[in-house]
Amino acid sequence: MSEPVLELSGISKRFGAVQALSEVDLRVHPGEVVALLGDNGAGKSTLVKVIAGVNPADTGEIRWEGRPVGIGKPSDAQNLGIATIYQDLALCDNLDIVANLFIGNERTTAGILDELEMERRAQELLDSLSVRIPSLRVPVASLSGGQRQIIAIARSLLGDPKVVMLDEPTAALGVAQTAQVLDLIERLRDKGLGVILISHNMADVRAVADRAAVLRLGRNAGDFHVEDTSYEEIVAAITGAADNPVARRAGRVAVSGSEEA
Amino acid sequence: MSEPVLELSGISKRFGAVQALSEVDLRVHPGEVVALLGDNGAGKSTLVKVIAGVNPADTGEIRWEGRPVGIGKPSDAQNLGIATIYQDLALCDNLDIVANLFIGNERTTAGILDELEMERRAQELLDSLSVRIPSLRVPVASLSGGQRQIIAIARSLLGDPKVVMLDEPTAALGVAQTAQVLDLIERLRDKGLGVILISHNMADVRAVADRAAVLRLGRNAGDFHVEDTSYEEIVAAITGAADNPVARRAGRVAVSGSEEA
Amino acid sequence: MAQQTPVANTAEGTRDPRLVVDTASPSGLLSGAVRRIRGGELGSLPVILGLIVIGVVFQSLNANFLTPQNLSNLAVQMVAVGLMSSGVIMVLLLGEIDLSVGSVAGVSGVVLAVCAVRYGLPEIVAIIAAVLTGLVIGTLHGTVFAKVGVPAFVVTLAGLIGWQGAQIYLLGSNGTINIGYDGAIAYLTQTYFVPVVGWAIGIAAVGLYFGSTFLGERRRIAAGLPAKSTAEVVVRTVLLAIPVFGAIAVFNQYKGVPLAFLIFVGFVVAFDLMLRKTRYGRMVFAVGGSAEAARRAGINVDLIRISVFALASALSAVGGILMVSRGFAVSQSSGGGDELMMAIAAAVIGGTSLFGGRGNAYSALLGGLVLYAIASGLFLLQMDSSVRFMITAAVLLIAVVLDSLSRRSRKTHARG
Amino acid sequence: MAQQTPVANTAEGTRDPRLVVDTASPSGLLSGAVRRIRGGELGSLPVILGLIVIGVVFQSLNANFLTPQNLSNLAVQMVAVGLMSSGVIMVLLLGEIDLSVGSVAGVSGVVLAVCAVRYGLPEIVAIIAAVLTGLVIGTLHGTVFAKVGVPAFVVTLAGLIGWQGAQIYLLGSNGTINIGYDGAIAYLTQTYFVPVVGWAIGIAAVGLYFGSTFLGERRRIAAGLPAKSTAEVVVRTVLLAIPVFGAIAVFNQYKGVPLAFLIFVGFVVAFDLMLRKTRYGRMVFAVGGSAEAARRAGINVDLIRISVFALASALSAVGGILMVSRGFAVSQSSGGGDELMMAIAAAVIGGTSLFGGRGNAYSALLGGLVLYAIASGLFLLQMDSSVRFMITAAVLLIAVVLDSLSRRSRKTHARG
Amino acid sequence: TTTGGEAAEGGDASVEEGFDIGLLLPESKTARYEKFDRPYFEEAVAELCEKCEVSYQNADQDTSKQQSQAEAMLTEGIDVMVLDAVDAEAAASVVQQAKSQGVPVVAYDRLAQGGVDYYVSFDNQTVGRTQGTALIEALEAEGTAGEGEIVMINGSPTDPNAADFKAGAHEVLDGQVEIGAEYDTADWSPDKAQQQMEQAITSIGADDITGVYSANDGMAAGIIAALKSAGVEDLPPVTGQDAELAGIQRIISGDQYMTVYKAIRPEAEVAAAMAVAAATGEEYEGGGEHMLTEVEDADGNTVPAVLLEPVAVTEDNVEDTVISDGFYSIEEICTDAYADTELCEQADGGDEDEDK
Ligand SMILES: Nc1ncnc2c1ncn2[C@@H]1O[C@H](COP(=O)(O)OP(=O)(O)OP(=O)(O)O)[C@@H](O)[C@H]1O
Ligand SMILES: Nc1ncnc2c1ncn2[C@@H]1O[C@H](COP(=O)(O)OP(=O)(O)OP(=O)(O)O)[C@@H](O)[C@H]1O
Ligand SMILES: O[C@@H]1[C@@H](O)[C@H](O)OC[C@H]1O
Ligand SMILES: [Mg+2]
Ligand SMILES: [Mg+2]
Repeated sequence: MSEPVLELSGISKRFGAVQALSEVDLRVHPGEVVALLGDNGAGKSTLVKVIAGVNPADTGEIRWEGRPVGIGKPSDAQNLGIATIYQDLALCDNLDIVANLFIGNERTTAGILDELEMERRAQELLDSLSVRIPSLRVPVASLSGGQRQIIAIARSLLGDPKVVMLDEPTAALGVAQTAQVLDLIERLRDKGLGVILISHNMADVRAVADRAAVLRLGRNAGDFHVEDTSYEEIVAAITGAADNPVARRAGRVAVSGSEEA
Repeated sequence: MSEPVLELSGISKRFGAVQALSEVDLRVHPGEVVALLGDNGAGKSTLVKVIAGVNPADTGEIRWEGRPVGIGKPSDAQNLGIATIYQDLALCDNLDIVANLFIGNERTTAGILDELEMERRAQELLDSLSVRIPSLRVPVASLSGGQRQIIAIARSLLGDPKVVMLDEPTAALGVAQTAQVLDLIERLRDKGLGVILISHNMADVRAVADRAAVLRLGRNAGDFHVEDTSYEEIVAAITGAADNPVARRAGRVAVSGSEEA
Repeated sequence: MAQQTPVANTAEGTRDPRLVVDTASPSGLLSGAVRRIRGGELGSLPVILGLIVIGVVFQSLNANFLTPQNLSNLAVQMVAVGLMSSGVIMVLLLGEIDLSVGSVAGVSGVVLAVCAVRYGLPEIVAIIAAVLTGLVIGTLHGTVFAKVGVPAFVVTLAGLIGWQGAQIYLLGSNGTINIGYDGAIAYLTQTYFVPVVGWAIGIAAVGLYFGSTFLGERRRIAAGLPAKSTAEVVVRTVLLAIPVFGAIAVFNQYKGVPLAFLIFVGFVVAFDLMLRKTRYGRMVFAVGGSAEAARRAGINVDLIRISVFALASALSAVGGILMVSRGFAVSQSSGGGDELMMAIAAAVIGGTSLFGGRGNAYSALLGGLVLYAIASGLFLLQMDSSVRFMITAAVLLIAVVLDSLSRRSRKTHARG
Repeated sequence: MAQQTPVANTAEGTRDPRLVVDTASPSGLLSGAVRRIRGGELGSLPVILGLIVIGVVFQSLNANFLTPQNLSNLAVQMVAVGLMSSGVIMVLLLGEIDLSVGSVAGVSGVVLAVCAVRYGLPEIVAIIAAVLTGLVIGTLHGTVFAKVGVPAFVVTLAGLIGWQGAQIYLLGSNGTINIGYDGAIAYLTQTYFVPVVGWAIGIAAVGLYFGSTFLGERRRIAAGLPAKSTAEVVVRTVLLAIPVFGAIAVFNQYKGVPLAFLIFVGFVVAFDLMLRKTRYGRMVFAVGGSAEAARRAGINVDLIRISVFALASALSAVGGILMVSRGFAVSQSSGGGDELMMAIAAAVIGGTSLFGGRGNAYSALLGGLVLYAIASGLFLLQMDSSVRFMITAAVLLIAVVLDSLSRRSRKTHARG
Repeated sequence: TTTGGEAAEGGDASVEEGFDIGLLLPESKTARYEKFDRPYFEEAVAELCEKCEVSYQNADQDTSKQQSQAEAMLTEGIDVMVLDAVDAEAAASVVQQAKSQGVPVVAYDRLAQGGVDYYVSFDNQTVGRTQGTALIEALEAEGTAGEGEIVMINGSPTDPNAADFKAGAHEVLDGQVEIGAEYDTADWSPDKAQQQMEQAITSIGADDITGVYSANDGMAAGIIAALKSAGVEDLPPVTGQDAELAGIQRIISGDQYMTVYKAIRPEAEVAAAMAVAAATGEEYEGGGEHMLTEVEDADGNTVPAVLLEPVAVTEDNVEDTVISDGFYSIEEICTDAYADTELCEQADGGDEDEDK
């Protein structure tokens, strides 16, 4: 297999009294979709923020295309070519949709913002994600949860990243938009990008991910090839026990959409 | 069937230039789980907020146990017996978990907050939802997305409601926690409560909902008995067309967890 | 038993069917405006109404209130504080506060006078030195705030006290320095343009507005984006032309358009363009809306913060220069009066939020007009200062009540 | 090809294994404290360190700084502004601001003097009238803010101006009213307790603290909840006892514990308990943290807001009473000096956020001590005002830099 | 507690061993206090008592700050206090505190209540009367008496001295001239004074304003700026107070009519003598031209006092007052901008003569 585009080893991160990550390893190859799985509070978002430079790690090494790099602030990650969609969406509520899409990345002509160009590009992007937004000029504060999510996703596509990290991108999305985002992830993979996908939706994970890395209580708790692994195995790794609420519920409830895969 | 506990008719709501709801009807019977479905921005959360008194309707009627009521502010809804879990979680980031659970509902002895009692009750509740939180005394600002979600859910269980509305309650939850919440919804139904569940996860909806009401662009777009209706039919109602991204994706992708039901 | 409503098969274009659109006809424009007013999207309208109320009330109490002379005086009186207020607005947009504006104006004024009078440097050099003083001070404030993390309130409170000390110290024992009645500094507030120049400036401004708006909307239409109709552009131009030409006509009946006021308006317009049309302005709004989101988007938040504080203090310095120019003197108390309160109040009354991310450059102009019009009217009526204070308070409240009531109807918190 | 790490089978209790726990041993306590300091969770520590630095520096410059007489004076000097600051803290916790504290203190002081001196009412009646004045004013402010929606900044700015007008108006032409050196009002700041009473109060306070904490932790242990160890309770009690007994010892070397200071500390403790231990206090924090979340939880947000403004103005009135008591007089300028700035600055320096939802009642005490200690020290050093201003600014900055640096290391924005 | 009234028994300090004198001044925004009062006082003390130390505080126009400063001084252990009160009436508490510690108090410039031991001053009401009288003289000289209206710009409504100046001026002006507009000026702000003057011009009309009463020089600057900005060529007489350098400069250039010069050196000297006497338990008996009289404070206490005459300074007597007293030197006054005034040209000519 090719060299990993991104490789983390021994990443630890502590918040006050909470050791959120302990000696976590992870690697992503070009053209690979890695699902990062784990229970609530397992440390997934924390790991994403370490990579994105939002909350740099206390210790540990990050290698980018083989060479060690330091990621101390978000622009470091962006300059390497890492695009991130955060779980807490990181939009500016006071700005409108177009402005939010282009924050820190505005198009200008002769020093003046090229609103026309930005609005046109925004319209294209959102159309391609099949989302309906009454007007591109309302502050994002007034958008629905899913609309906000789509804005965040659209934003990451504006640059020309090599690795895209999506932290629960479809959590708030409708069925149509979810399908679009899954298509999108596949397109990104096919273009040779590395993708890190965090999701609690096993169906989505199984649909698009090549590999699944599991975190539990801030530590690595397994690394699976998705195709070879059963749903129950993954859930057991996430919850840390074969006897877990999911299994118990599956035992109780006869038929269920996503659990028989 | 018994008399509906909650019945809405002709609800309309406008935000500035956006007509978010037009003449929407909805009813919920005791012991019934109604799924409220719709695309992003369809108006689901707006409807929930109308019922909860957060953003009262412009026009339309609300009947509670048969008699017309006015819901002008959140405490009106609470007094009727409506508990709400909002999509935008409505937690106070500066307060700790225990304080958030009991906001507006604090336990006191002799005028003094009974922290002991509240902390014990909080611990019980969270244990029953099988969520792991390092300490109950950290500000919720530091919690993970799913942890915050669980706090919001736990809060609604503190009162003694007759109708519970959950706006995308499992969106941020891990597999184990999702299973717990689905169990919880079933327990609520079995206790004779009316439940309104908003979710984009069809598997969850099919697992627990009795009936599904679909909104599209702020209007009623169908009312289904879940058992009798196919996945494709519901998706078509949500997206407004049989030819939609979900169907297209299903056609392209051979195998998929939740889509073959 | 699926009780299904038929799936509508309308050809839905890019327009969302829920969006209520105003037609391009004049009546459509009007009904759109009425709807916006009802919905609380009033913009500057309430403040303008407040100004009209103030004008009518005072004029009915004293016939001199709306004389060209008084209005012309008013326009120059407000300039110094108005400029400080422009700086305050920048800082408020960041969600921070600057308590040092008055002291910075004072110390810069002293630097100006010391350079020009005590050391006899050319006045233009003195002016540059004064502005630089402001710039350096602001950079200092911004750095301590952004890099060390001391709350802006504390940094600028220290500035408020410390720069006042510096001002007294620099003035030395003599207390007041006269700058003389001639020379570049004095002329800043003593110069009035002959009528024709005033009209030329006004026509150029309105024409520029019309031209750029019209062409902009044309380009939007060409790009297939929703755009304002030509009718709307014309109406807006007329709505701009009325106050502009009105003011020029009034000024011309006295001494002409005052240079000082033109400087102020020029700064306001420049800041407005900077805030709305440049990357820098966009970044200021982004940091004010959510510093964390801005940081994650790769914006150098510290740099924005430092630059905004630097700009704010530089503007205060310009305000200080005009303050000295108007009074022909600088003293130990210059800038130490109610300048700070007035500057912040003007910003807030004009519609800039104290909580960051919301506001506009015109607040300084509108809010300053409200405050100085009240003061001017009350001075004309010559009341005991105790009564004057109470009435000022009452008028201040009344002037913003309309705005507040309209804002209340527009709930911004509801989301999701 | 599943490359799986074995699922650990540890018996995980209710404790999260990631939570770093401090052992109950003294060394565990110490290492926990060190860890918290490193992590930036310093609480009031930086301010206390700042105070110590101020004490050492000024004492080394002037041997009179730490004399019982000076410290005793200091304790009484800060009381009036300290009380105003307590009110400001309540308002800041809501995320709002109150600019009227000084004027409200002034007008209440005038009401006090007018009642007691001009109308010869019993002093206790005058005191009640003054407090009621504050209460009514605050209710008015709160109502205009909460119900009409005028920003608190504007409402209280109008208050700042208007109540000063009322103060001058009420005082009439006389300017100043002396209240005499005897009588209830004067005694408020002239009374000092004999040593034994001071000690008794101190012992009672520390004992109460120990008793309630100890029993509280016992109950927690009984309920199976994580609790502080007895060792920690003892250490905390000792840490409280040191300043309390130290202060009493110092006071007793001069005239004894000052009643005025006791009143202030009493208010601070009462407010602390109210904020931390009652539903009302919890609701104030909730509204300050997120008014929308509080509203959705069914809290009557308007009522909380009105009551907080009422309370704040009532506290300002109490501050005004003590201000009059200390000066034996009230004048047109009472409360119109730097009281407002000092009150807000004390709150902020003490660690209360300007942005709502974060802060504590002790800020008024600690912040007030910092400000008045700086002033007192600089008075002892006798400098020109200009130099004094500059040094005040510098010391102010230094006093909060430590706090700011520690806060910086604790990122509160990172979530999710 | 003791109440004010009886003089403190007097100190037992001695000039030989030296002692501490506390000097409390009210504010720093008027130039006089730190430029003149303090140094003159220190010089005078050094003259009378070589080993004495002067502690100095300035209250920045804040009553409670002054009280804290007095407390700090008493902590230091001063033997006598010289108090220029921010608020003479409210200063009773400071006097009270000093006396309860056996420290005698000399009221400086403003008669602090509470039973001080000595008082030296220019009477504030006399200052107002001097200003008023000068204004009327000027009107008569210009032949505009009885015509037009005058504008009165008084000091801060929260400064008790301002009320005294205002009362003194009204005593003279009322009935003699028509007062077209009158304002109290917050903070003695020159900027506010300017705005008020502009409004007065608007409502009265520049031509009808025959004179302006300005309570001090700072405000006179703003008033003159307003007149100049309104295009008034021939300025009406404007009064002032404090003999600020900038005020003197305006006077010699003809923009301002007069200022009230309070000869601070004798005031400081008398205060120093009183302080030394009080501290050493002796009785001050006046000296030279300084007659000891008695005044009564608001509480009815009789206070031995020296009252100095404020002097009206106009263009005509600048040389005989501020210059000959050494208050300002010619060089200080004659900066470039004022080089072509009569006074400076004369002086310049004189210099050149000497050079030759
Ligand atoms: N800024 C912070 N301060 C303190 N603790 C934090 C902070 N950020 C995260 N944590 C803690 O670290 C742990 C991991 O959080 P993280 O957000 O990474 O979880 P997650 O795996 O993304 O969970 P979810 O699936 O619910 O989003 C949690 O216990 C959380 O409380
Ligand atoms: N406070 C508001 N101001 C203006 N527009 C609003 C406001 N709240 C909602 N809207 C608009 O109303 C429409 C419906 O929003 P709503 O939040 O109800 O959607 P939703 O069905 O909950 O979507 P999602 O599944 O994405 O959460 C959206 O177009 C949104 O932009
Ligand atoms: O000398 C004046 C002084 O007495 C007054 O208090 O303040 C203003 C000064 O001009
Ligand atoms: Mg997460
Ligand atoms: Mg929603």
